[in-house]
Amino acid sequence: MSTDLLVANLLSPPILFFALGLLAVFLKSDLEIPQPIARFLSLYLLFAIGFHGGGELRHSSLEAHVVWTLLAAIFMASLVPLYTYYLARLKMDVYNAAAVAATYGSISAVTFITADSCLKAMDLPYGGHMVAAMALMESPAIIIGVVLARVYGKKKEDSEFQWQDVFKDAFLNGSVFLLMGSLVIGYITTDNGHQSLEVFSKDIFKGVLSFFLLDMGLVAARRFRDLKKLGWTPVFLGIGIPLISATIGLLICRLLNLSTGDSLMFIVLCASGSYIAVPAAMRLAVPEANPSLYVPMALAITFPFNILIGIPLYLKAIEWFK
Amino acid sequence: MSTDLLVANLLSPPILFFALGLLAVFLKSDLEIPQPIARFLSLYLLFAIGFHGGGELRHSSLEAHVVWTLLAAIFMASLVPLYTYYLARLKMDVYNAAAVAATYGSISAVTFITADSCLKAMDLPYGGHMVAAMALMESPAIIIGVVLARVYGKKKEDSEFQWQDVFKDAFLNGSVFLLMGSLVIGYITTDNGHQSLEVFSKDIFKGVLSFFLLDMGLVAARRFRDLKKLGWTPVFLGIGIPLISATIGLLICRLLNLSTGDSLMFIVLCASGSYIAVPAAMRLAVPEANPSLYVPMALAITFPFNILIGIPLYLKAIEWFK
Amino acid sequence: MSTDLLVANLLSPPILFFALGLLAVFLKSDLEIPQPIARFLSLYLLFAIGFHGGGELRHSSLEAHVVWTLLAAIFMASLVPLYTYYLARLKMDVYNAAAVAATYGSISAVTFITADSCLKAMDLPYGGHMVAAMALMESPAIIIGVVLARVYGKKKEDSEFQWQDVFKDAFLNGSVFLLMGSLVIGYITTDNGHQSLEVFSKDIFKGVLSFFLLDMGLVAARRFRDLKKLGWTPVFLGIGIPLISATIGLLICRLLNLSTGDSLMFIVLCASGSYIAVPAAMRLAVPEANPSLYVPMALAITFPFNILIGIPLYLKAIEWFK
Amino acid sequence: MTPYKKIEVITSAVELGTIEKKLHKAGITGYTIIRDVIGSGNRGRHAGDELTGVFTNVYVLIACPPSNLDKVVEAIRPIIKIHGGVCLVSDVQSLKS
Amino acid sequence: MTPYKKIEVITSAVELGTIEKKLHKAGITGYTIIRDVIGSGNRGRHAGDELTGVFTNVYVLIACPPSNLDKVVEAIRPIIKIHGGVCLVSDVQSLKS
Amino acid sequence: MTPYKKIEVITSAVELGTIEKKLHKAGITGYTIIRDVIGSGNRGRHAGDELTGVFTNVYVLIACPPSNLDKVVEAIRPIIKIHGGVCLVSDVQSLKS
Ligand SMILES: Nc1ncnc2c1ncn2[C@@H]1O[C@H](COP(=O)(O)O)[C@@H](O)[C@H]1O
Ligand SMILES: Nc1ncnc2c1ncn2[C@@H]1O[C@H](COP(=O)(O)O)[C@@H](O)[C@H]1O
Ligand SMILES: Nc1ncnc2c1ncn2[C@@H]1O[C@H](COP(=O)(O)O)[C@@H](O)[C@H]1O
Ligand code: NA
Ligand code: NA
Ligand code: NA
Repeated sequence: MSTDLLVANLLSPPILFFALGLLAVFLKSDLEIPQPIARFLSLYLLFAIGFHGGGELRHSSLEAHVVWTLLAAIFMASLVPLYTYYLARLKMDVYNAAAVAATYGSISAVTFITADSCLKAMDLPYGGHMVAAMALMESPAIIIGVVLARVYGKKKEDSEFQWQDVFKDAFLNGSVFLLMGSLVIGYITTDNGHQSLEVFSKDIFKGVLSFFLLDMGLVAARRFRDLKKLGWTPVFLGIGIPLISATIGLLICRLLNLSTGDSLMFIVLCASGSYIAVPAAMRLAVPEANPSLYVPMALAITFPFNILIGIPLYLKAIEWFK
Repeated sequence: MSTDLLVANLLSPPILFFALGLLAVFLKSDLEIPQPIARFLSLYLLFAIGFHGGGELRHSSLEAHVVWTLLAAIFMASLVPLYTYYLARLKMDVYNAAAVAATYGSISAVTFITADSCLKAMDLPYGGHMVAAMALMESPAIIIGVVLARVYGKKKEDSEFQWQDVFKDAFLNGSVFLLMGSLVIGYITTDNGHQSLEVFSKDIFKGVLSFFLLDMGLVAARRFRDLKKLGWTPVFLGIGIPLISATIGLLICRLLNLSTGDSLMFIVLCASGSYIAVPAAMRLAVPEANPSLYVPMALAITFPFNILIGIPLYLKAIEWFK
Repeated sequence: MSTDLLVANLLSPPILFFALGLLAVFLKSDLEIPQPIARFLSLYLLFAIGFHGGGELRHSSLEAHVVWTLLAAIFMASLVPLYTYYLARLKMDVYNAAAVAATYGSISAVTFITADSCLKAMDLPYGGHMVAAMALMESPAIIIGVVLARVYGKKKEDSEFQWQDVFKDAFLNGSVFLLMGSLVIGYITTDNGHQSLEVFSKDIFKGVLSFFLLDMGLVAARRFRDLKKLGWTPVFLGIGIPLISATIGLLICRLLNLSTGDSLMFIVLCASGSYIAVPAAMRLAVPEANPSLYVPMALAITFPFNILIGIPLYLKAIEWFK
Repeated sequence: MTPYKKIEVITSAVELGTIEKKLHKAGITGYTIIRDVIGSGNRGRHAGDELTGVFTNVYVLIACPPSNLDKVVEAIRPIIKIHGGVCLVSDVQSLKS
Repeated sequence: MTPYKKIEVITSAVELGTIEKKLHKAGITGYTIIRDVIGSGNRGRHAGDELTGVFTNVYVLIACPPSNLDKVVEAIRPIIKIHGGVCLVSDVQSLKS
Repeated sequence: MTPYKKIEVITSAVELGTIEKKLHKAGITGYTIIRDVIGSGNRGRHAGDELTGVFTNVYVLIACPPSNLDKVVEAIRPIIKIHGGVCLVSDVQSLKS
């Protein structure tokens, strides 16, 4: 069954369009998605996933396992950056290690959404609270990354730095805010409201995702160039860290006895790295770190790894562990 | 029932996303909708509302009450700017008063569309000719505003000014033109044509509206800043003028014995102010007026007032008067 | 029946919106579709037509007539530029004639898509391999055009020119690549994959096409100005060449005994001219040619001719010849 | 290389049509336009977020021989006067093409 | 025409907020911003394709009387120092509006 | 502040790849690009509305030490000659970063 799964995942339109995007860059095609469009598609995806998550939360009672899952999510969002920092520190300076830590402590919404598509294709449900878990996991690692950089970094006078800016970037950046907001709106709006947005937020969802992944393929492949100069370190870390995080995540899922769907989502959150919210925040708060290192790691190594191999792999592991 | 109505309106996704947009700015989130997207969404809404209005016009015979309604629309579009001018003149110079007059004489398509969503949610129909009324009400106030500015303003030699430019801006600006054009196309195309656009123009409509209102919330909230420097005048006028216009509109609706749906749409047209077509035209024809005054009035005061409180209020008034 | 056909075509929303776009420019309205949106809509159309073509290819066996049709497509893509060059050369210099040759040898995807809409409205099917034919016909003419320019043009030393760039522009430009890629993806993805993209790629298709044609109308009309300075030559060539190519195409269709649907698509490919892929390639490889000549010819003459008159005309000719 | 004058104009986007018309009237056919420019000046911040050109600016760059400078400046002056913005003139060397 | 200084700043787009804040603090309220600018410099190519402002630049043009030059340069200097980019100063003539 | 040369190039957008390639070949790695620029010149109006880069321009700004000026100009000259556009050179002061 597991090869079936891998093949089914690889043959789904979103993944194929991602591959097409990679191919376009490798063949030097001038295919390009206009940037305002790409940003809009990503806003749409956050909006739709949040809105639906909220809708499903309404129909689920706030049971103990929901609370436990959310707590576990926050726990992992704080743990991952710590061991990531020390691992990365073996090969990088303080600032870059801190940025990498923040990157992997936070999450990638598109990986989550791709996993959602994959579960839907197999009729495996997952709880709306996993979307809340995603929203909760975006920010803590940013704070931790900045703390690490300031604790271990050179002490310096800089009147520029302000903690309140860091908190604003962590908790109120556009993607966290839209996701959270849509979740809340999905929760409080009426059934009527959900019905009226059905086609827009559900039926065209996978098509939009396919188009967006086409752009992700283009962007990820362009970032490979940056990696070439950096040797094998980013590759090892970019696959190794997700695997470690996925393993710990899997243990927690067993501990909490989560369903297959919830487990996959939880593991995907642990194993994915942020390339939207974190880089923007790090560029401001830890300008010494080199974005041409940590962005490509998350975008050109971890993201493709997760959506091509990771998701089926994690699924198999979940079933094997049951 | 009226509180129900207010709550149902407030809990509908478009309104909630508008609120989310406001909140984003107040919390200083960096959430942003790319501008080409926002412009496209607004074009889409005009296209869809026009196309459907045209489609419904085909199935309604051109009865007397339709003609009377359209005449009443033109009448109100000419009356509103006149009393608005004299009211505004109490607190502003000639040029700003003229611009405010043009603003409130013209209409806000998005307010109309939000009212449409609200009626749809309650299964209250309205006639396709109300869309024609909207199209007819956009332009006259622009001409009247410019006339007021030139009659009461300082006489000056300016070789730049040309009436033909004003007429072009009034009747052929992009939004009026697209609305009118879509109305005509909706009228003359075949049933087959309507069917083939069903999903695009109808099923995803409310989703697009929600997204657009998210942007409107962002834009409106950013404009609050402009208002802070201006004291309470814009607030009083921005709520007072719509209430006056709505009252007169209501009387006309009773006089013409319009249905509940038609009445709401008519009143909403009277009570709303333009923040797209009018500012662009005024900036060119009355450059002495300050757009940081009349745009925020329409956008940050009247628009939120109308969609949050106005629509349910007008509905209640219509029923009460029946 | 033929006037019915013409009228039905003219009253379909896509054509009416194209006309609205033309009208907007003639009346000097400032209606404008933001450019990133227009580019996105064009990518969407290529994506959707390719994806569906691929899907239909899966269900058709690779019969002899498919192979023959594809070979005929390549043949026409090589023949059209040759006679077009000699025709154009009567009135133009070598470089412009070569660019015109490339333009008419290649194809216009939007004309193809409009013909698809038209066939769908009449419930006439056509084979998925016609999409493959389209993809195959985009590039050869570009190569031939450049060869013509270099063979007949002034010999010059220019270290800039590189054949490999020409091939890259011909076979890997964004639109060819996306069309080909979507075709392949549509072919290899699962039925499940097709189902999940149904609404996005099929149900909203005609609406997106209408919007895109609105933009095409705007763009085409703006290009009329360029033509004014050039007299009647572009008009004669812009209608004459498609008619010649359509006639030859029709003969080939009879020879291969293609169905009505396949025939229309084949003829439309022969008779249409490229205004996206070719100009970009020619601007680089034959900079001596004037884009203000060959772009408007394809865009402002041939394209409107084909979608307004050509498609119904070709259909009638196909039936008459049967 | 020829000595040229570079004129940079930044003003409200709604004025673009007028500027182009005036330049053409003055016989100036070489200029470059950057749209969707934002900024801040005497009339407050122009953030480009208004769904209309009212709070957006446009940047126009004109390179011309020194002898044409006056024509350009006279074409631009009334626009800046009425609608605000800036007009900056500087000396450049133009690569004769 | 008055002699003015033109200051052009190109740096990472994420710094735009800081730049505006600093200019306002220095009392400079006239400036123009071009967003979505890309480029190449010591930190590699900024291609503007990252779904985030991290690899995009911003261009800020400030025209001011020569007496304000120092204030502007001092406001900009630390940003360029920490975040990279360029700051170019030149002489222009401003059309008094 | 160091004396620098500023080179501004405006030409057809399709040439951007070539320009970047040539600059890199000449050892110039610092430059800034503004895309989607429109304009008017000897080849008519470039309105940027063609669904293709053919009628759109690109603006490239290169700041370099005076000693590099010739290298840059020689890299740009053939492009302007074949594809049209302008290339303007001026003196600036660069804030040493
Ligand atoms: N001193 C300046 N330096 C650069 N740009 C300016 C300056 N003053 C005004 N601008 C630009 O011109 C626009 C209109 O200026 P104003 O009419 O003064 O509000 C502003 O939004 C800026 O983009
Ligand atoms: N010499 C230069 N000329 C023009 N722009 C430059 C130059 N150096 C850097 N830049 C711009 O500043 C950005 C950041 O520079 P850097 O921090 O050196 O990578 C680059 O992406 C360019 O857009
Ligand atoms: N004198 C000029 N000043 C500013 N920009 C120019 C000038 N001449 C040409 N350009 C720009 O260069 C582009 C190509 O010029 P051309 O090849 O002369 O048509 C034009 O579309 C303008 O954007
Ligand atoms: Na993670
Ligand atoms: Na009104
Ligand atoms: Na052809």
